[in-house]
Amino acid sequence: MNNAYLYALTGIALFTLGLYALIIYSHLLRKILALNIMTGGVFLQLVALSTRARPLLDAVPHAMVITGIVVAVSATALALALMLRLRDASGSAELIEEPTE
Amino acid sequence: MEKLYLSIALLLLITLVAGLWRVLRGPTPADRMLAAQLFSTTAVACILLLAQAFGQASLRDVALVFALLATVAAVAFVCCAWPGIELEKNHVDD
Amino acid sequence: MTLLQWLFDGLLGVTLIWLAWQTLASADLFKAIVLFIAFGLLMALAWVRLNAPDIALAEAAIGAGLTGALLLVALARLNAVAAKTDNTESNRNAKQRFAPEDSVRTTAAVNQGFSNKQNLFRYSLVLMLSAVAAGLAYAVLSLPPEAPGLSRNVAENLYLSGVSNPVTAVLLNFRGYDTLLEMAVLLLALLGVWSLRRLPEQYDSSPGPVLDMLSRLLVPLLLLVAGYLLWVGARAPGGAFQAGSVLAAAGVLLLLAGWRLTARFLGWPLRFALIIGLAVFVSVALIMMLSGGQLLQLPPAFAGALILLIETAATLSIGVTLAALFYGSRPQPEQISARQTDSGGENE
Amino acid sequence: MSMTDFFTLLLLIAGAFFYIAGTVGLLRFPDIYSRLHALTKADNLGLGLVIVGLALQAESLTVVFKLILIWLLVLLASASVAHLVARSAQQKGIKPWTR
Repeated sequence: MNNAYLYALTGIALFTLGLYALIIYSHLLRKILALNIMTGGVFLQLVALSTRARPLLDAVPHAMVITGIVVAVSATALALALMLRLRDASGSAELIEEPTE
Repeated sequence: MEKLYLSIALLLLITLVAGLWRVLRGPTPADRMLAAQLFSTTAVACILLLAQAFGQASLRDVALVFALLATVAAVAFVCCAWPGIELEKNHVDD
Repeated sequence: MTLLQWLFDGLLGVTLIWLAWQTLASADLFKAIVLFIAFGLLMALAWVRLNAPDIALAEAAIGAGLTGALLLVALARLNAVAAKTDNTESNRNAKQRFAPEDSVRTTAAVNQGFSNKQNLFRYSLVLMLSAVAAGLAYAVLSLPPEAPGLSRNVAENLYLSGVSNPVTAVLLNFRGYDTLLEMAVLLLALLGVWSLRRLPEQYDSSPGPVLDMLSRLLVPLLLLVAGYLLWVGARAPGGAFQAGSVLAAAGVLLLLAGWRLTARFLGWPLRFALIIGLAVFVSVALIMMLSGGQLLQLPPAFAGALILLIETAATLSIGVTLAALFYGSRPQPEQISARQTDSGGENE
Repeated sequence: MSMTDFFTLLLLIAGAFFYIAGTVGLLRFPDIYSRLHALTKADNLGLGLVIVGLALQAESLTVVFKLILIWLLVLLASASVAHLVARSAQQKGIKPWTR
């Protein structure tokens, strides 16, 4: 089952892409999407590497990922609510860097 | 038979990936959403084929949940997201 | 056979990465969200291929359904606020701060002004992240090919747990702490959302006969499937989280179809439904501790029944909490909330 | 290869054909209303054929019922979504494509 490594590498790529977008973009909705993609990458990695535990299925990472998916969705909901509140307060959902000069 | 199931599943995955072009292209938000809705139908068939290929009966429950939840995002789109989005002028593809 | 599997996995992996890239790089936020929904769908396929049907169930319910709906509604609210506050105070403030352009153009201007610095930053970031990715890939590829993990411990003690599905055993018995704290996190997230200022409602007031019919047909089926997943979780993929997310989908569908909770259910019944999962879990844990065991230690004789009890309460709480998170702000008597509590109650 | 296997083969290939036809329709049709055909007709027929093909191989009657239930659910979902999307597209003022 070397396909596990394929999914593990996919997970790394997703994590890195998400991290890049999280740093680069200023719009908060994009940052939230980037965070979700990062978590997807981490989960993929965790489960893909656990499939090396042959012949038994390693249930602990599976359980962790299920918990993680539910936590991720609630965190996303909270982040979206905070984004909307920030939008109400400041008029923009982007983090804008003040010119320093 | 496993070969058959897997090759049909692969074929369906290819049609799904091809359908992504419509999501990228648009032109209206409805087109994108519709294509995403189409993916879930394809994914249901794909999961059922994989369930048969690997003899995992529990995967049919995944297909069932997929079939049930396919509507939620689309309904959310029709109810709330659609009114808030600017419509592009050119909505007909040549 | 193996070639076909390789092709399938390769195509799936490449498409996942490409979709993530397109999601993050697209200029149109709506397009990004739809691509993200497709991403969730393909993630569910990846879980299927990784032999993790439990996760596939959770991802199918949450990743492909609920998260997409959440993001779409948030985008609609964002756009609605943008349209409304175009000439109001907040935007004028923003304009004063970044005069004379609006905020988007300001970003562009800033980008241009600092373009050299920005480019340098970008390149060095790409370089650093490539190094991170390469390091991670090296670490993964140099791992030993076989790793027993905890699978043997789980398998050896499975008969003590009261259920035969190892994932459920881990979630509710062996590592009950995780699940307990996770329920608390859900409630905390809801408290956070509720403590923010109310947002205007963003739903179409006239759903039409088809949507009404659809909700009437689908919601009973969703409740049935939630109950089925809860019950089957003891020996096959399923369980409280999957059932709870399906229940939440029923609540979201009802909210979208225009159903609202009457004031009668908004006080104690709603709070009761939100808290019951955590309450049952904590009280079971405390009773076990007081009767001589340790916290969260379930006696093998009653473990099956106790797990079912905890899971039933947890399903109800998770479903109602997720639906309430979708609704956004705290429901007020004069207007709002899900018909969740009474419909969710039927599930038990 | 037994007779059942042969029929399964035929049905699965026919189903895949309709899926491909649906995707081609999604990609090639000129406007949203005609693209809806791909969603509501071709793909559901494809799924139906795939499900009949798999039901022939099913080990018990319960599995057959579950497969049919899945198909009915997808039919319900895509029919309603197609209607809702078309209705709101019309309300939004998108004109159907004419030659």
